[in-house]
Amino acid sequence: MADIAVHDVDHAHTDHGAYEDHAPHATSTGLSNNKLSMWLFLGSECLLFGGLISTYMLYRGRHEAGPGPDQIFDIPLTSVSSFILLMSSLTMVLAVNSAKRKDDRNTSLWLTITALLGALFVGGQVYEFTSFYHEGLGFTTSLFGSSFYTLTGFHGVHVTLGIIMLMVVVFIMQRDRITGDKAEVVELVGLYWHFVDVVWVIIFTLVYLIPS
Amino acid sequence: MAIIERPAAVPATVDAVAAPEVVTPTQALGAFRRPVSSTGWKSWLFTVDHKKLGIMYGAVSLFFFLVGGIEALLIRLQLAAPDNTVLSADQYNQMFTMHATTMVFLFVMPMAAAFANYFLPLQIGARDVAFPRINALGFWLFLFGGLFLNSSWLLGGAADGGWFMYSPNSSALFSPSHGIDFWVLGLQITGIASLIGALNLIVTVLNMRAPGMKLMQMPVFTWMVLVVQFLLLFAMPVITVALFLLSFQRNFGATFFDVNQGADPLLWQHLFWIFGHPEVYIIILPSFGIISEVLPTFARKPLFGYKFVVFSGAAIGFVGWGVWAHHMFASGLGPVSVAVFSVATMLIAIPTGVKIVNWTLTLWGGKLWFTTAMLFAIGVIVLFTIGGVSGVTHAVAPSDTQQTDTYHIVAHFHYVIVGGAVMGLFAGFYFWWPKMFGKMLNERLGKWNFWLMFFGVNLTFGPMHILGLQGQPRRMVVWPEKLTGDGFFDMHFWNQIASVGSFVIGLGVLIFVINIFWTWKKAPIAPLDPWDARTLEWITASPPKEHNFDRIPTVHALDEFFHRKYEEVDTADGPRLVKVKSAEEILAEEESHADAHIHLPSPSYWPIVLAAALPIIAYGVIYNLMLSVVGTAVLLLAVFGWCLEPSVADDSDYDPPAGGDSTKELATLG
Amino acid sequence: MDRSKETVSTLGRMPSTRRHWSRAALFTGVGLLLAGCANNAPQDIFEPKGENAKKIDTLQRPVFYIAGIVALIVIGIVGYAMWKFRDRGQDIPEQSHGNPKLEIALTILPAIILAAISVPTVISVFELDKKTDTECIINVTGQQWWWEYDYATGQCGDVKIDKPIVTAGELVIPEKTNVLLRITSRDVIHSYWIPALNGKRDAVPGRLHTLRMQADQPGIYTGQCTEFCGLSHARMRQAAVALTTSDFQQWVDNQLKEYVAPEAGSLAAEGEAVFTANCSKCHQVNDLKNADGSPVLSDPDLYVVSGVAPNLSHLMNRTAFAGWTFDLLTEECRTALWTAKPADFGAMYLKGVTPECFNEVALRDWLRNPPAMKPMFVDPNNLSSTGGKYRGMPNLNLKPDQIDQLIAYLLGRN
Amino acid sequence: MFTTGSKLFLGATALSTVSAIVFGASVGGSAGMLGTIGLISVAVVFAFIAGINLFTRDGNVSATEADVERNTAAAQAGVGRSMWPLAAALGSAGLVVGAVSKPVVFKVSFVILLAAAAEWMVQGFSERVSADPKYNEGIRKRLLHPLEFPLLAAVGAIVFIYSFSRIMLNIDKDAGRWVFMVIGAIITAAGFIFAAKRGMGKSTAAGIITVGALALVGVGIASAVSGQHPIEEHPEITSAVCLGTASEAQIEEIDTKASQSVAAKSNVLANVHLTSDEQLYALNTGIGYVQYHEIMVPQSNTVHVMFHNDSAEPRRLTIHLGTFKAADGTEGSEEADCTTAVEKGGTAFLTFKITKSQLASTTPYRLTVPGVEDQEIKLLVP
Repeated sequence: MADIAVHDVDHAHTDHGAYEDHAPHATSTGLSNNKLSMWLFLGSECLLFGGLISTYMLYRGRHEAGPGPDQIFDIPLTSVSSFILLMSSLTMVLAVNSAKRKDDRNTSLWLTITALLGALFVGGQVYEFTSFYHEGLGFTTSLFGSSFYTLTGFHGVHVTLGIIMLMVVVFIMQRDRITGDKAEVVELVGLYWHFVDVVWVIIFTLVYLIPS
Repeated sequence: MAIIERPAAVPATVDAVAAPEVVTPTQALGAFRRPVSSTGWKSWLFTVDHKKLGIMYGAVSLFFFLVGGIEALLIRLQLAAPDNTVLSADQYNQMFTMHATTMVFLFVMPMAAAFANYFLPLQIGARDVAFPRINALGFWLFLFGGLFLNSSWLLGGAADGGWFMYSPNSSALFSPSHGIDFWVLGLQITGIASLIGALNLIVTVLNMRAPGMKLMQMPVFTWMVLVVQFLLLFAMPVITVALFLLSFQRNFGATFFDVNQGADPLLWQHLFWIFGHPEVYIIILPSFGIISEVLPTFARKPLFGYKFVVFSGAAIGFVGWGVWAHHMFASGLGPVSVAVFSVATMLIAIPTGVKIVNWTLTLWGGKLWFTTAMLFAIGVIVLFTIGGVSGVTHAVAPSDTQQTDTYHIVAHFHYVIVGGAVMGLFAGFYFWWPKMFGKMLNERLGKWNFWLMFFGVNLTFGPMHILGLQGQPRRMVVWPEKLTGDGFFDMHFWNQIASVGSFVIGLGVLIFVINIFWTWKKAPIAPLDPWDARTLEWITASPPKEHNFDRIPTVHALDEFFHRKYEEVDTADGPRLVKVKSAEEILAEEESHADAHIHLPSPSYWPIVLAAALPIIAYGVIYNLMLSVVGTAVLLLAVFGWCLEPSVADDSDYDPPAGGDSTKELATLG
Repeated sequence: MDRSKETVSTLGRMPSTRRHWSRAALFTGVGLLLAGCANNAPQDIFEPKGENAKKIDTLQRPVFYIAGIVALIVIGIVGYAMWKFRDRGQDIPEQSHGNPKLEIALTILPAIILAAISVPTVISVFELDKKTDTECIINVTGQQWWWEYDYATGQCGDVKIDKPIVTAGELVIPEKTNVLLRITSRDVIHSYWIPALNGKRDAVPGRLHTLRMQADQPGIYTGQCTEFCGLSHARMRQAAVALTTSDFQQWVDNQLKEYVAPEAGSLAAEGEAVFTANCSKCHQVNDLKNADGSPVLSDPDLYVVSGVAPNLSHLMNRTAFAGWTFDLLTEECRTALWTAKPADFGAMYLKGVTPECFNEVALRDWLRNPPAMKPMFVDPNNLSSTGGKYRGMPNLNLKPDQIDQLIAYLLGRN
Repeated sequence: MFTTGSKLFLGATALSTVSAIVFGASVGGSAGMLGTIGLISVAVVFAFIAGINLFTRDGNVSATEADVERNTAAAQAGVGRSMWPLAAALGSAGLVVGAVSKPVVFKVSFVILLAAAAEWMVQGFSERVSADPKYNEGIRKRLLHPLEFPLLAAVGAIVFIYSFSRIMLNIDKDAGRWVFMVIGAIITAAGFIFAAKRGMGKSTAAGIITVGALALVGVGIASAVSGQHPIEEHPEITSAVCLGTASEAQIEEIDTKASQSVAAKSNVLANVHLTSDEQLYALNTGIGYVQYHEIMVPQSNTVHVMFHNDSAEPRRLTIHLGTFKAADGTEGSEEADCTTAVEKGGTAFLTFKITKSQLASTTPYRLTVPGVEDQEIKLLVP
């Protein structure tokens, strides 16, 4: 239904720096500058999470005070939230797909669904943190606490930033024109989102599933 | 009250009839008018031009070089005599911490970034980097991060834990001043600069090469910078994690390095050196790249074994990730790890050796022209070889347990860093100065500069080999009279020689500074191609025009510029190289085929504003989180402005507004 | 020493051409490296005095030679090329891009050299970590800014130790015995190093590292903390003293002997009271009794971050104090001890600090104001980060007569 | 020379100046002081306003400046509707309410007030930019969208996340998992349905999603008010358990519920073995061939020992950490720590730090295994 597609209305302004300007310059690699830099950035992020995960793996059994991982982890709950995050990767794929087909309606829709699932995941994490805190595991309680909250907190912040990015893309698609290649913007956010998901799969496996 | 409703003045250029209907947008937006001037101080403050940023990187790094140098001289003054009292123990600890931090993070790394920024686009035939505004942001982050770091001197003392900042000595219990907080946050800020710089340059090299330039036709300097950027890309996040852990511990009560909670202090060492060892190659490879440009130019023949040099550079970058624990041979890793890392460390000597061999063979059979740049480059070969072979003695782990943390190590890495990296950067100064400023640095002063530095380096760091082997440990504010040994050539003697040597180096650097001023004020305009150079950057005007190339060159060969100048001619005695065109002729040809519409990115306020927000946030973390809130507001404002800004200025932003066809825009996200 | 002389004279005759200069630089470099073994510095790493250090020495000497020769050859070739191929107006050379065969050969050559070095390296690494031939274990604990040694009960070589011994600064070991140090730290990372006996090993809090120690003959071997550990890193020293088995037995007996209270009414007896009132909060003197007969127990964990202070029961059996930094012996007596023949060393060492050899000035200055002699974190107005505890010894503001009394008392702690 | 407006304010200035003088001269004391200062301030303000009126010629546009006249706000189309005055009013009200009730209300109101002020200002500014409303609206968007979009997204996400986490905290733990899964499934399913039903209007889809999200937020707020489900307790090892003086039930609870995770701590001081015939001995690290029955522990040193249980029964290793007099001289009770019960063939770490000399304690420091008689390892702390 074309009538519910994005209404590119009003005003003379095409300037939304962050979302525009993929000048179709030919590049030496054929990848656009933006996409290449996103890949590189994600490569760098791998090392960031690598460092945090190593820290956690070293410290997960160390809790002179407070509860240990085997006492507080709620594996069924985290399995559900992991599943929800994985579903959001699926919906993200659908969003990118729609964007490539220039189906603005469904692009917005799938982006929104992805954001909602992401928010649900973070909501689950906030719940988890709150209940852990009540059960006696604070950020400063023990090495396990510090490294657990730091690792999963960094991941949660990444997801939250992803949600904000998704929503902004939706808003802009609704309210403003995105100049340049719309599909690429969605694809860039998608790359980021998949990366965050993959990191979670690793965290879920190493932190929750493999007993210390 | 009818105060604020006074209408804007009528713009002079607007058509008299149409104008009143619609006031042009940027006038309405007032402050959001983009800066556009290409002269004056504003053109520097808001520039996104890689050449201007390169020069500013260079100037600021040079300033920090002098700061770090003064710290070094104070250290050597303190150590000139046994049980000396020039500095107190506390001051001394701050001094050597900040000397290393300044030299590594605020001089060598950004100075390499200066050359990379300036010459990388020129060497690959691009008009700018991929993300010019991000490039500007990187520079300002570096500057503000460096100033933030050094502001600790005035705010209760600088960091005093050594540049390696081993825990738990870096915790608030053992270092209660804010020095380490400044150090952590300052390095986070400069770290962001390095990271985004790396992204930018990698994309630039991979995506923006001139038509025809294959990867294996890139100048070696570009190659080495590319390897360095990959190292940065993967090393910076690791130190970022380590710094986060430390600042969470110091500022928010986390327990990462609290031994009473069962923490393992070796965690910090691993994280630090996983970053720290690639960092060594981050420091040295740009210099390798520079001398790989200088040596062929002044030997009048191509680099011997280009492919081997490139691959060995990449191999160093790769193997460099597997040797970090050789900094920890005495840390108690256990024999298996020690043996593995010991062998891996020896392995990395092989590609390094390949480079030395290739440089030497580049000289072989050449027609050597001993300019100052060439002398510095040869100085690198000599000094780096000495530093390299003493490195092999540390790779032998049991031997290292005797040498580590003594002056023998200090000698080793100063031969590598001063002899290898810094001398290479100086070769770059003398080689590229005419390209950057259109004037040659004085060669006579240059020779003085070289010999004083070369002599000084050997005089300062040579004796440290002995001091270390005689058992003088590092990082000691005093060394005692009773351990000096017997005879004339005791520790006392060698320490004095080293101190004298440091002032000789200082004199050499002073002459360099004088040379800069002399060149600035007095030197005549340099010829277009003073060195009969080989690579693409010399195809441009000196200094290069704002848009670098009038037309984007098409590349056919390694050393493209040389092959445009020279052609092989058959003579009776066999083939001979004959100069067929001068640089001036080539430049004139390029100018006559200039591209019609050249789009350049416009200057922007936002990089500097965004960069300024981070130190504010950092001060807030140390003193009061409310300040961080203010900083975050500034940050948001800057991001906001950044997004608001089209990557190219509206015509009306020009003052007076430019015509429609003027040169602007290189459309990018950054 | 002769080698280093050569080095300097090379420097002195600095030739004028670059070729010669680079060669001179080379000789300087190599000469400097080798000169390390040329004079008599106490911590010279080329003068091993025990089995482990000798192992390292036999490994590292050839490496130094190979390194020197390689540097020599490379710099020689560079120098020769600089002279041979200088610009004499010759044609621009052929634009050759290299010679892969030559390069491969020149890649393999260093690889072979390094492979040859790596084999003995790996073997030594494992040999130096061996723990199966241990004859004596001693706990070594570092803290800001001194070392504590704890001798466990049981056999130490041929000597049986009945009760635990706690001492500081000077490690006393039986000669020709495989001693295993178990090194750790109470606060920050330190590093234990006696160059004549073995390489370094870091003392990392929360971890226990081992280090083999063996001395071939009696003598005193100095060392230094080699991991940066804060304010007084430079004044955290140590020594290992090797004694013959019988001398070691005597030393152990002395450490475990009964406490002898000073004669009532003497200056030393007044000193005992001063000690009990001021010093014993942190410093233990074994078997010291209160007036009511209860033992005087130090409680350093209430006052010091590391939770310990040096045990002073036998202070005058050591030759230096305060992180083994300041001499208890006069210059003359110290030199005599340090240069004593191995056969005479034991007897001389076991005498301890006699009144005639006592370096009273240093101890007096120390008691007057410790942080003035050795920077420590003891400013009472600035202890918020440590919760009021000191890192080091604060100024106790002792009066001159109290200092006199204390010195008289401490002189009896042998 | 003087405009009408300036005359008025100049008059007012003169009047207040005179009153100030009169008041100051007639009324003494602090009241007089305050009053005089107030009146002088009033006079200054009037003078200032008079000056502005003079400068702007009362804001009257000169008849000769035709262009300017067309561009004045007065000449422009009426301004559009605005929600910001209302928001500002609500914010101010909330500020007052917050000041007397809860700080959080105050803070939220403050943020609302700030946002309203900013939006109002920009709107006011943009509506006066030119005579072209469409263009003006464009200006407003250009200025505010880069700020509004991310902030709105962030606020929306936070509200959603917070609400959901409150629901999870409120309902039963087991039910929570199901609710979690069901909400996830509903969202995903909704996506597929909307995507497939292209006939459905965009606003319908958006409406349903909004209603759903609002419902979640509503339930979330309700949940936050109603509180939390009971918190699980995690027992920790106590001296009583280690010394065997605790009740069977307590010991049982510890053995089933205490954390079994062990840290792979490097470099233990000693390995303590309980043999199959229930003999206890220690192997000091570094000297493997001597079985020790007393080990020296440096004072104030954090020490790890590793316990190996080769006996048939599950056993724990207990360390007796001494008995000390309290500051007032009363006799304390013995302190202890221990590992969890270790099955045959299992290992556990015990970490401890002894800060006092053994002479200070009335009971000896030692390692024992409860249930195994006459076996101990003395800990020497001189």
